[in-house]
Amino acid sequence: MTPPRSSLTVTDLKVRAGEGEDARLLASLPHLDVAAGTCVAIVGESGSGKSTTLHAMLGLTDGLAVSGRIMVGDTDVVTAPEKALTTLRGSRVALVSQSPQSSLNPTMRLGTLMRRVLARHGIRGAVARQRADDALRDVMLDPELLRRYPHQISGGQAQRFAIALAVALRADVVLADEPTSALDVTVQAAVLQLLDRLRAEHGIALVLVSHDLAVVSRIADHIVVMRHGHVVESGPAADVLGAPAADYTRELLAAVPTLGE
Amino acid sequence: MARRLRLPALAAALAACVASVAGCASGTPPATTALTPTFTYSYPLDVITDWDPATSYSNELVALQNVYESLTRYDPGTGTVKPQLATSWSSTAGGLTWTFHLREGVRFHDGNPVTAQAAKAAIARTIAAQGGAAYIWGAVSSIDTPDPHTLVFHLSYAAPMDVIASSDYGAYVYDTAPPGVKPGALKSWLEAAHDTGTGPYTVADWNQGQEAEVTLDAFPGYWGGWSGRHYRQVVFDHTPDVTTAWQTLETGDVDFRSQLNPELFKEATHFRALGTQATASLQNLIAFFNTAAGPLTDVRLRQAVQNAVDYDGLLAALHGSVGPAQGLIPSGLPGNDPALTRHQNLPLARKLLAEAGYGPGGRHLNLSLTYAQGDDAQQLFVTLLSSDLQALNITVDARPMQWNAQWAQAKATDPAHRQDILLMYWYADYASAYSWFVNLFHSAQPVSFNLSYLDDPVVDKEIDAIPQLTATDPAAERANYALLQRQLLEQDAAAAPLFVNTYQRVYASGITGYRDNPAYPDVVFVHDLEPSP
Amino acid sequence: MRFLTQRLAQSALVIAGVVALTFVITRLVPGDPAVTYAGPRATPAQLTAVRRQLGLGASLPDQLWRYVTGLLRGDWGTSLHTRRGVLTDISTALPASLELVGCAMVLAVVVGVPLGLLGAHLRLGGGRSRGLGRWGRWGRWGRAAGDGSVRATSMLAVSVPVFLLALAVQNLFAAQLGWFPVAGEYTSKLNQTSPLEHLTHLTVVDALLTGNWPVLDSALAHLVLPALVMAAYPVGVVAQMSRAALLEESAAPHARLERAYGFSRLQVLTRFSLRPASGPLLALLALVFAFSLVNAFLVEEVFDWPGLGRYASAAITSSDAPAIAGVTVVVALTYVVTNLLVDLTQAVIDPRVRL
Amino acid sequence: MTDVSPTLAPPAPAPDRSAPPTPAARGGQARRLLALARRDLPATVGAVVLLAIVLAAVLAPWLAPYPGDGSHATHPLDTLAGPGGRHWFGTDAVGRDLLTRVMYGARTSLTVAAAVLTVSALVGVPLGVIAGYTGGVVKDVIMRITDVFLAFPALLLSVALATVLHPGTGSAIIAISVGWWPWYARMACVTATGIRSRGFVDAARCLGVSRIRIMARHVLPNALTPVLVQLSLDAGGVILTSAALSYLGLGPQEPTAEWGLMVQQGQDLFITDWWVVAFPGLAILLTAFCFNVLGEGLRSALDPHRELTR
Repeated sequence: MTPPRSSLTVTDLKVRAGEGEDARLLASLPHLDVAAGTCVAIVGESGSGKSTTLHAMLGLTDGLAVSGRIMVGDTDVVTAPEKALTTLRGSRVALVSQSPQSSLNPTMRLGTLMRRVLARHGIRGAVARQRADDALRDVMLDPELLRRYPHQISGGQAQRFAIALAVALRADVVLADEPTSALDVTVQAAVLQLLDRLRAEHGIALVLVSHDLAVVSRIADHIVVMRHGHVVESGPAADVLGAPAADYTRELLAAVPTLGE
Repeated sequence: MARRLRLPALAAALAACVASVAGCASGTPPATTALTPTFTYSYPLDVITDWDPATSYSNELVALQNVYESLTRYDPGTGTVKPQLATSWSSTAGGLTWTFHLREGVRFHDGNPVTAQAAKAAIARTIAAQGGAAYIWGAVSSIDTPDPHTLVFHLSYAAPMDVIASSDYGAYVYDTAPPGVKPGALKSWLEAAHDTGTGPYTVADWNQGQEAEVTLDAFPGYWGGWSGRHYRQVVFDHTPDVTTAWQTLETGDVDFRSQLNPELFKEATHFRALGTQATASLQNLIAFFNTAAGPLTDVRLRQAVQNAVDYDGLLAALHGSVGPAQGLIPSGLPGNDPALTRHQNLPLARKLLAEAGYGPGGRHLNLSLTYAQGDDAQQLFVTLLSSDLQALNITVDARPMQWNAQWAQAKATDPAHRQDILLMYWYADYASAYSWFVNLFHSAQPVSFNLSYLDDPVVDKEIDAIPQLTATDPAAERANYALLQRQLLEQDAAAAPLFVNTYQRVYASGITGYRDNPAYPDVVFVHDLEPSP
Repeated sequence: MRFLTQRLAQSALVIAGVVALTFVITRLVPGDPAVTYAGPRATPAQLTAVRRQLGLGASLPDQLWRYVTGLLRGDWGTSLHTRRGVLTDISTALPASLELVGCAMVLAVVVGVPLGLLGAHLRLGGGRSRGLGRWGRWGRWGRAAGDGSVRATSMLAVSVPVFLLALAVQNLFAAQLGWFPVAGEYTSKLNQTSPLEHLTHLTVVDALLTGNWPVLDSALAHLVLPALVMAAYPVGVVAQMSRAALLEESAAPHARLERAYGFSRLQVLTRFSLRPASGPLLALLALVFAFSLVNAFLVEEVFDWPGLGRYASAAITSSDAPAIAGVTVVVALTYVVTNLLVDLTQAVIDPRVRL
Repeated sequence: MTDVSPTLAPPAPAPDRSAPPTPAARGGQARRLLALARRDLPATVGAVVLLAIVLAAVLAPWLAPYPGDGSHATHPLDTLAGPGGRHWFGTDAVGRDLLTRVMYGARTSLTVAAAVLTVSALVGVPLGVIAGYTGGVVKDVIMRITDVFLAFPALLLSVALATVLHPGTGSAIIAISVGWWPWYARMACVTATGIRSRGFVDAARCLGVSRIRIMARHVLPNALTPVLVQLSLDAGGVILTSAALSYLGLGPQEPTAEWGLMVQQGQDLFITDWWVVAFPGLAILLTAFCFNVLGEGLRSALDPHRELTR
């Protein structure tokens, strides 16, 4: 029996701003392993370094110094040349970002965006159309939506569409940056459910970043709690939620009003 | 980068074409030599302000002198007049009767023959129009035409008709009844860029406000003929900008420029491809003081301003483009008096101002002044004058204007709207000083060119006496000029002559036969030119 | 649709204001227009007739009414210095100016936008390899220098007095080096050998349409210097503005998503950010277009270009009120209409804007 | 959006982001300014050069080699001397020292710029604040009027007006101001509209503070920050506009030393005596450039949001 395939492995990651003496540590993550079909959540308040960590996984840390290793399959995101990264982004690691509507180019029909993104990764013509249709069906969106502009759809639809992009590209790893924080509570649940289902169905390695333990508690297999750029606690979701080791985690748990209601 | 496109073949073809047309039209043998296509004259101002040869009195002379001709033409070399449409003339009865014999076989551009009747009709129409330089015919009481080629003037007082007939303005002989033009419609027909002259060129095209403003075509039937080398066409470019004029000369796009600036003229003398000619003109710049309204009604203030002008500094600063003003009359004309040359006298100016209650320590004086927009020499004078007057507690409020606006303001019905000082060039219409006096200082209502607004019956009487003296008593004439100039410049201090222009012509050195004739300011008699082959 | 009506109404209101303001200004012009118009040799009777013809005797509201109805009928008065209808004058002068301004605007877009793009790209650290490699530090300096020179150049272009640039360029490239003609629209002598037929009064276009190659050649040579001078300011402004707009756009959330889907920085700028950034750019172009028309006043003066500017400066020096009013109204109208067009175009570019 | 034409088109107003300034915030701005001096080299250099220009202008009567040439003196025997030991910048067509003229020209240009900006701000800002704060019909009327003025490019309106007025320094100031104030009115209006809905204004209103008092004490000071930044950005534009006006002969007249006028008078001599045009022309360029660089620097320093676009 082989261990489950690791889609994303992070070792000794350190992200710093500035150089030399002035360097300020923004995030450090000693170790993280995300297996295909599992969900790891990184939790922390704003400024804890969780988003920086996420962006480091995409190699999108403009002007920051990154050390350590971030392996996506055989590629080390930290040292890979930009050209390799642009291929890797989207096709293997996809991002679902925080504010769904403003993350979509306002002057572009959704279909155009989908087509361009697919074309960027060499998927064109009938294949691309097929992929797009399948992905939309997967996230339960009407293909008619492709004719619309971002401002003509709801937040939930926008987030589903963003997820559909990841699905259409068949990304191994999906990085979801606060995917629900800008959505209504009812929609939140649906989007989380969707992410959870896709993880299971497509074997996606899902990294979920959130400040909200309540959100995380629903789908995460493994939880990393960060504060001030450092990992405070890391462990299987049940352990972290059930028997938090760090005081900070307990504070976070106490701040979740919806639990038990 | 190809700037100029020379198309020799096409040009030659066109020239041949014109030559054959010439042959057919005039019945004379076709010109044997191919005409050089075009003579381009670069002129800093709008060329045409008036197309009517009767009333024309401005820039258009540079074109019209090539289109129209008069009975005689003044020759500055000999100081005498030469035949033009008249081949010979004589006077009897102490200058009261003048008989001119017209050249035979001459035709107007419209095909009508030039007869004594036609010439009489033209002069009569000019006199009747009462515009422009019609005053030159003031002595004429009647004109007889005993035969088709003899014209007899009967004068009410003796006057030098041969010289008068060479006038740059108002002396043109033109057809007053061109075929197909209704008698009353001549003026408006002319204003549409038509002509009825006898000259070597005829008006072909007029584009008001355009760079290439006027085009003249050779008149095939010109009595002077087209044998030898001549230009087929004359184009007058309106080029206000000196830099442009300079470059077009350099590249050969332009063949002649009436005036650059002293610095560029100096530069041009070093250019092999350019010919230069500097000639003392009969044109001077005069500052007119408003004697009828405003502060300068006080003669002491006028005299003060006269004395404050730095005449010698002005000459120095203009670097050889002007000569000293010796009274009102430029050198080269009878009546010119070098003793009338003025120099700056600041102590006197200060004294005069003090007497009038102005000057340093006295009241502050504000004088308005108008001058020609774009005229560097005038602008330079204004700066120097302002500088000198400021030291005398006088502020000059100077405004550069286009001539029409400047003149309109000078003639404003309300004298309060007129300027205190006005700068204007003046030149003789025929080789006599009379023009300066009768036009500039004789009283006139409504205001015309008497821009000092002087209204002095004594002066008027002296001026009215001049023509008679010119024809009968040259010594008395000169004495009269001396008297008038002392009266006008010293007693009345109505004006201050500032300098006499030196014409600084620049032209393509390939041209031969060009000689500046200051009696016809800025005019190039293109038919006289011989282009390089 | 409501937006469109509202926008049209607003434009109409502004145009009415423009006409009223122009009327007020021109009534204040010094000198007696009748005297200027009637010419130096007019008799008092002629003057009275001219006064009546020009409507100078009437009351102010009456004059305003005549002026407005005249404008609507295409009777814009008679120029005091050319003695032709102002509208006729403008209709021949405006195309010449538009030729210059048009070239300037094309250059503004063709040169200014790529410059701004380059600046933004360098500013964003485009084209570097990741991390501080062996050349990283130098690369950063190089990029800073590159962006810096884009900014400095565009700043210089908007700071240079256009008449100085015109004079300098004219003296260097025309008078001294002789590479280009000093002034004018085309060599006037060509009118003898190959007269130009006027269709649109845009010389280059007319020459092209009628196949008049000598004139076309000459017109193009004459066009180069004034067009370049006219373009300096628009290019500078557009470069500055497009750089800023692109930077702002590339900080927008969608830019990160686009990069996260594998587009390079430059691709994000050109394929995704340019279009949303072009809204403000277009508004700017409308503004610059109108200002260029006025800049033409200065450039045409230097290059003796027979356009609206030279017409205007001749009108100014001869206190030609109808001509000044005509030019003012035309430029303001052009501006209002351009703005309207820009608003409509923005609706096409940016789907969020609805008519 | 940034950098709309400092020259002829004052930028469209920035959306208001300023909080009501507290003393601490002002201190913060001062600190930011200091930090800027270290960090933003171009702006600092611009400021230093401008300071030198201002000093040269103010001290011209003492610093200029031939102070008399700045106003009325002429030297017809010493015309068009090239740049050299006695005259660093050469002399003009009436023999005046060009260095002196250029220094005195700085006085004229800076005076005109300061006057235009002051007048425009004094007219435009109050109108804009009233419009923005009052809203409704008042706002509509005021803003439609500014729209009419804004439909004329600034230079066009100035040219048309200067034609009517008797040319001179004063009329140049008036002519340019007439085309300039609407920008400030519009900007102040946008800011005031934003401030109107803020809590502290509501609070003041509830306390029964009069409208005028609210406008003067609360709305106006807040509307000023963006206007001040804009003023520094516009100074270069005003310098260029006034130079253009003078170049057209509609500005100050001889013997006032004015850069645009000097260029216009010297242009025919450019081929033979380049210095007559070059030095006054470069003075305009340098001054406008420094103002633009400084204005840019100030804008980014006082408006941290724009940090990125620098």
